[in-house]
Amino acid sequence: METIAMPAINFAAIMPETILSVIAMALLLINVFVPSEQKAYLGYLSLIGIVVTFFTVIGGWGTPQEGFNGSVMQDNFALFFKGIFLVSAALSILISDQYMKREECNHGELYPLILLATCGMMLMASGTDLMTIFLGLELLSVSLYVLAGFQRDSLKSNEAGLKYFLLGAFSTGFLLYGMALIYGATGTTRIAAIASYVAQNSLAGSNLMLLIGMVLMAVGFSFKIAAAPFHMWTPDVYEGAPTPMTAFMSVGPKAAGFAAFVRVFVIALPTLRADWADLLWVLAVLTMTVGNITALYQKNIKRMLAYSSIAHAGYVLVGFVAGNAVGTAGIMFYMLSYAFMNIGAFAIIVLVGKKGEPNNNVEDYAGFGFKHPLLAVCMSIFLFSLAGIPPAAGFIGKFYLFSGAIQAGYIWLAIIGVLNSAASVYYYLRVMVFMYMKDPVEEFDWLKVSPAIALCLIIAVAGVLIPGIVPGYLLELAQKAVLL
Amino acid sequence: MFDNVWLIPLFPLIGFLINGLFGKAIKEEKVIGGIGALMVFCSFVVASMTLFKMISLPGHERVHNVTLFTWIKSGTFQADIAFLIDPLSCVMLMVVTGVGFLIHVYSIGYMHGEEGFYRFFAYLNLFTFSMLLLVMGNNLLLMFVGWEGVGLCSYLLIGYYFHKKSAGDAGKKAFVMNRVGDFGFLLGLFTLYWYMGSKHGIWTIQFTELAKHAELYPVGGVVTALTLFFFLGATGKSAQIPLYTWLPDAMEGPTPVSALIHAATMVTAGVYMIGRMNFLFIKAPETMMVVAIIGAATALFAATIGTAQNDIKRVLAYSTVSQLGYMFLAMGVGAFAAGIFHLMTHAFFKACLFLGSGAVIHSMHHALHHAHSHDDPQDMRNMGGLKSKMPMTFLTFLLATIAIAGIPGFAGFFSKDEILWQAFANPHHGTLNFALWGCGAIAAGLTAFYMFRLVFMTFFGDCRINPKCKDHLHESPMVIVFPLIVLAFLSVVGGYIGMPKIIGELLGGIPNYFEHFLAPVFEFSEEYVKSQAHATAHHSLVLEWGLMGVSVVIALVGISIAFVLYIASPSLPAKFTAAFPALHRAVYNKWYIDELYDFLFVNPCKALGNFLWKGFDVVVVDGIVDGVGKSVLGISAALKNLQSGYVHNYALSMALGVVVIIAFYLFR
Amino acid sequence: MLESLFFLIVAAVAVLSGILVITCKNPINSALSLILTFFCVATFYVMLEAPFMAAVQVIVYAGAIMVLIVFVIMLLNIKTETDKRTSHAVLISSIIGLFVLFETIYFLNRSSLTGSKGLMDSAMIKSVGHTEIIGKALFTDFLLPFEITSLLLLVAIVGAVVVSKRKI
Amino acid sequence: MVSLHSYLILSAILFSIGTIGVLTRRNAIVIFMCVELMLNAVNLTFVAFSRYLGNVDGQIFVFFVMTVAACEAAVGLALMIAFFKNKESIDVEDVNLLKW
Repeated sequence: METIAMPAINFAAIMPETILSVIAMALLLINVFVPSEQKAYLGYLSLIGIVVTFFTVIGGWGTPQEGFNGSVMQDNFALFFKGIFLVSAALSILISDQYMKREECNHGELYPLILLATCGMMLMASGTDLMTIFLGLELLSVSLYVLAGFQRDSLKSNEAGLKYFLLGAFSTGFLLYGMALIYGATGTTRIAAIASYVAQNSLAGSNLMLLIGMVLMAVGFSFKIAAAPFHMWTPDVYEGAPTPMTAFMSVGPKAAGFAAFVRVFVIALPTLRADWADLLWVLAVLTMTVGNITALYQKNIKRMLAYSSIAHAGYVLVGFVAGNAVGTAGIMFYMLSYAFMNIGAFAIIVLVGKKGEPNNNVEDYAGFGFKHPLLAVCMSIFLFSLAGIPPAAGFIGKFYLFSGAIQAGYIWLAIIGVLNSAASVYYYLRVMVFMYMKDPVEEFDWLKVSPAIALCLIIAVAGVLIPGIVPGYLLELAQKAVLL
Repeated sequence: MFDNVWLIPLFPLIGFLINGLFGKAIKEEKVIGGIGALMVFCSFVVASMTLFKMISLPGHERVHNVTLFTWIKSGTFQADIAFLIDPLSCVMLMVVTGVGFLIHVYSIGYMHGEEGFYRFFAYLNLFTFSMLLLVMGNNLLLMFVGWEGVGLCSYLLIGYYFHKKSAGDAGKKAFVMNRVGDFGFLLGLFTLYWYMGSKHGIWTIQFTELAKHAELYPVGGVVTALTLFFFLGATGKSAQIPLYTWLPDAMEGPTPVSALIHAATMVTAGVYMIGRMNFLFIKAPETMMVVAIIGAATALFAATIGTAQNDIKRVLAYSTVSQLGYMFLAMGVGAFAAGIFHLMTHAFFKACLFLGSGAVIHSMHHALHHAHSHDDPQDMRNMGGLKSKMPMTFLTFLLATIAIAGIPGFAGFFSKDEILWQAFANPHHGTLNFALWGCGAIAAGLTAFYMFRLVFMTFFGDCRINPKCKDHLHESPMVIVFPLIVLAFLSVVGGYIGMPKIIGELLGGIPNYFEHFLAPVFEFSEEYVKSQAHATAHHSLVLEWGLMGVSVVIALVGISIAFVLYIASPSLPAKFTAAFPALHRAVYNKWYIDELYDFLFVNPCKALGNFLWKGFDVVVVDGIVDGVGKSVLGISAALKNLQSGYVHNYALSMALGVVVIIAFYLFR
Repeated sequence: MLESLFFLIVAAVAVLSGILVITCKNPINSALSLILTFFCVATFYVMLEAPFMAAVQVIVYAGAIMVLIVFVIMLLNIKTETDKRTSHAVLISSIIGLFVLFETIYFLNRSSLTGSKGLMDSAMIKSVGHTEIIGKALFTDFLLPFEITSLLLLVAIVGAVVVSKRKI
Repeated sequence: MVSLHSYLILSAILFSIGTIGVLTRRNAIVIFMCVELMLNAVNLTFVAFSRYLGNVDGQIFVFFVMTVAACEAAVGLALMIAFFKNKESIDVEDVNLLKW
């Protein structure tokens, strides 16, 4: 009997994923012995794991590692995104414990699931094989279905999980069909091989199978990043899911979706650029506009942020359409600053909410600025950053995305983007108006800030302001991580 | 050379941080206000040093870039945290820090005892910081940061009295309208960046770089488009047609805010921006025409509305809009230095007027408060005869009013006359010039009329205030009066540094210092205009003297009408009937003439003013803004309803999306 | 010829049972029809000389997954759907579905197999054995995805427990 | 040998049937079964491509798709059970607490 020649396993290429999954499994075992009121320790352990992983990410910077016969490639692009995932996971974990305790739902499985979801995102970012990317995406999705429905006694949470699951599975069908067609057109699932095969045989343009495969994959990724018209699950799922998990899934999976989206389209299908740029142009405009306009009407703040996250996906798509170094670096910079500002805003929502979160409406923030000035200032900083007002990081990111589009000649797209972000100020401002310009109705006496959330807020504020005032360093990193 | 200029914005920032973070703990008003004012004073000192150093330099060495550090850099794109120190920014620095300092001092007295005193000073310092950033930034992006910052502070300060719903609404309106303008600014920025980069390979947003390549810009075309974008930004920030309605509403804020932000500094940012980019605007004749027309129209239009207002601050607000119109008129006819000159003199006298009105309101408010009266302390119909009660306030107010009315010898005369002359004699707009001059001249007459109407109604005649309150009316404390005196002094003498050439020659060859000082900034535009062949039209001295005479006469007519209507007529009839019963008929006739005046001039004017205010302002402009808002909200509601909560509908939208997209690719 | 005929018959059964899946009122009947479709698909795998895939199809899909589904249907004791969706909703959905079909067939008719050809032909499958080919590929080229599936299954187990368990 | 085209058309038909099912059925479990039908159609495409290209990659992909389907089944059915416990229904028209 002949032996199978094992491929060159390069663990350096999957080091972050390995560490995270090992810690997740260890936590699952430890969980059994931890009494339910002390599950926070699992959170701390997972934070330690994330920090360790973060160091391996930093350590890997600059030395691209390929492994497993080309299934995975840990380059700067992947590493930058891994950083974003780790940041969003860490910040979400920091705000989880207080929320989960309040909702009497602090099951220890939460943390391993977050870590495994992060693992899935990382595989999406570094996968160079359609199978790796697909499985990473499914690992992420399945974890998120569970996390969305994590509050099993809450009907809203159940509903969020179920909706996400049904629609997610539906979109998987399209994504897979797209991958199948790409496979049929090129005979391989390795991204680099697809690119070289398409280039050698000049398949682009006339080959319908390749073209439709591209379209269907775009549909699948668009679902993940919540681009219109595949965005409709977003508000419902975000509203129903436990707030820390909403924070988590509004940032990480979106970034992961973009990472895979960009890698597949830029590396595997550069020859179809003219075709997919058209599609993404329309999607970007539709996404920004629908997200912003619908957000105008929202009273529930979680829902409002959900629509705003749709709009933000649209802005990031602008950078994607641009496709040049500035635009792509803009995507990364923007997703990172989005992680800080959005999770920061959700941290405030966690703090303000009572059990069951009956007070999630904008009106419930009346006079918040007078009762808790410091928290309100934090919230204002996050909202200003989301609205793209300088000197917050959101402004720099948006500026980068749009100037990328302008350099690439997409003037109109940039104009629509700027117009949209001007309109978006209205609904962010409304929260501010309620915080600072209405008399307090409530005393906000139930509100107490746990050290973990305080830490999260400090990190988030720093993460919004520092890159906003001195963005040079981060932008340079993002420049170095560009795939081109 | 100018290495320490970074101190100028730093001081207010420190003040903001101290007051913002610890203000609540400090509690002591004198300390908070002292810190706020001191920080701005420090900036003022550094700015003055910078100015003197600048004056000592020869003309061609007056442009300096002081780079602190690289802010954003990627490939071809670079934006620094860097300051541009040149004569233009020096002038603006002096105005912002100088007038700013006086208003800070004033606020210590004015805001005494207000809830959130520290908040006010923190915002005010933050505003000063942002404004300095706007003025000093050496690239468009940094300028935009300041641009947004001042808008934000303006919003925060307008809504300072948040208990009043109208204040909150006004703040929101200001912010949203400013955002529309900002949108224009960003588009202009992007278009300029893209055009220079893709066409000439010069990816830059730095002013000196852009100016260096000024000859590369084509005349018209894309430059017209991008200057129009920038001008849209300016109309928002500087309250020009059609984005001006927020400014009168912004009077909901405390009066020092109106003086600093909505008269002296922030609203002039649009003028400054055009001055900064003069090399671009001069290459876009169409834009210049639009700027001139909008400026002249706004000047006239706002002045007519000003005649019909009874709220003392609203009169001043419309007056500000109108004066800003003059500045844009100057920009639009290529008289950049004159526009900036008017910006400066306007800062002096308008700040003085606002602060004076604030002193009156302050006093009225206290008096009414003592008497438990609910009369509006800002309504001029409740005032009258305050001359004797508040002599210093009256005197300074009168001086500033004379200055704004354009009486020779005062600051406003020199700057306004220069603008009117340039509007008439400029080589850009051909036959339109006369209309521009006409609008400006009529607006000058109206300005004189409504400003003196304000003075007469407030300080002269019978005291119409509730008798119970009379005794409580008194002069404001020194901390309030002192800034008034300084500003009044400046409104009187401030004009002599920029005397028009013909007057200077008459007085023995005094040059126009101001214009000479600014010359390096506008060098390119001057050269460019000279190089155009048709630019050499020459006008006689007689004509210039004649026009100057006409504008003075118009101003005097305006003042006389105000005098007749608000001082003379109420008292004259009584005297006449008592002393000379025989002349009763003549007195009757006098009345009749008044009625005629009323009928022929005042009433139509008032009616027009009222119509424009209530009809155009409220219905059309606000209507359009509201209408757009409402229809967007309508779409929002419709889209919201699509979000029905049913999985089927979501899946359907996905499937529909797939079908449509594939169909596009198959059948395109 | 015979093979084509056989294909047509099985294909007809697959399509018919597929239609039954979406038309049967009783979810149990739908599930049973789906199992039938899966068997048909397994048959196609055999015809495509992929016997290992056919076996997995029957064992995993028809065996494990469908059993789970049927079990849940019985557990929840749902019989028939009380009322169908409104007819116009069904109509619109069907039209969209038919559009999907139409477009897919449209482009399939206009495209040919352009991918790079590999070495796996009938002779090789017969000589090496299908299972071995799969196994080799799975543990060499696609080792990483294979490892990821282990995480995926772990998540599924943990997730199912977390979501549906009553009390810890 | 039956042509590749026949397999592709057949799987397109199955895929469309699955799509229609997702859009028309109200029972969440049946919707999920329709998704499974779609996935199977894709699997058939993969295997057919794989065979006609003479390249095993497609069949490996199918292998993973099956695993994913199993995982989704486990989690999805658990979510349905949880929902059913709270609402006594798995009709998706009852899944509309979250809207607008």
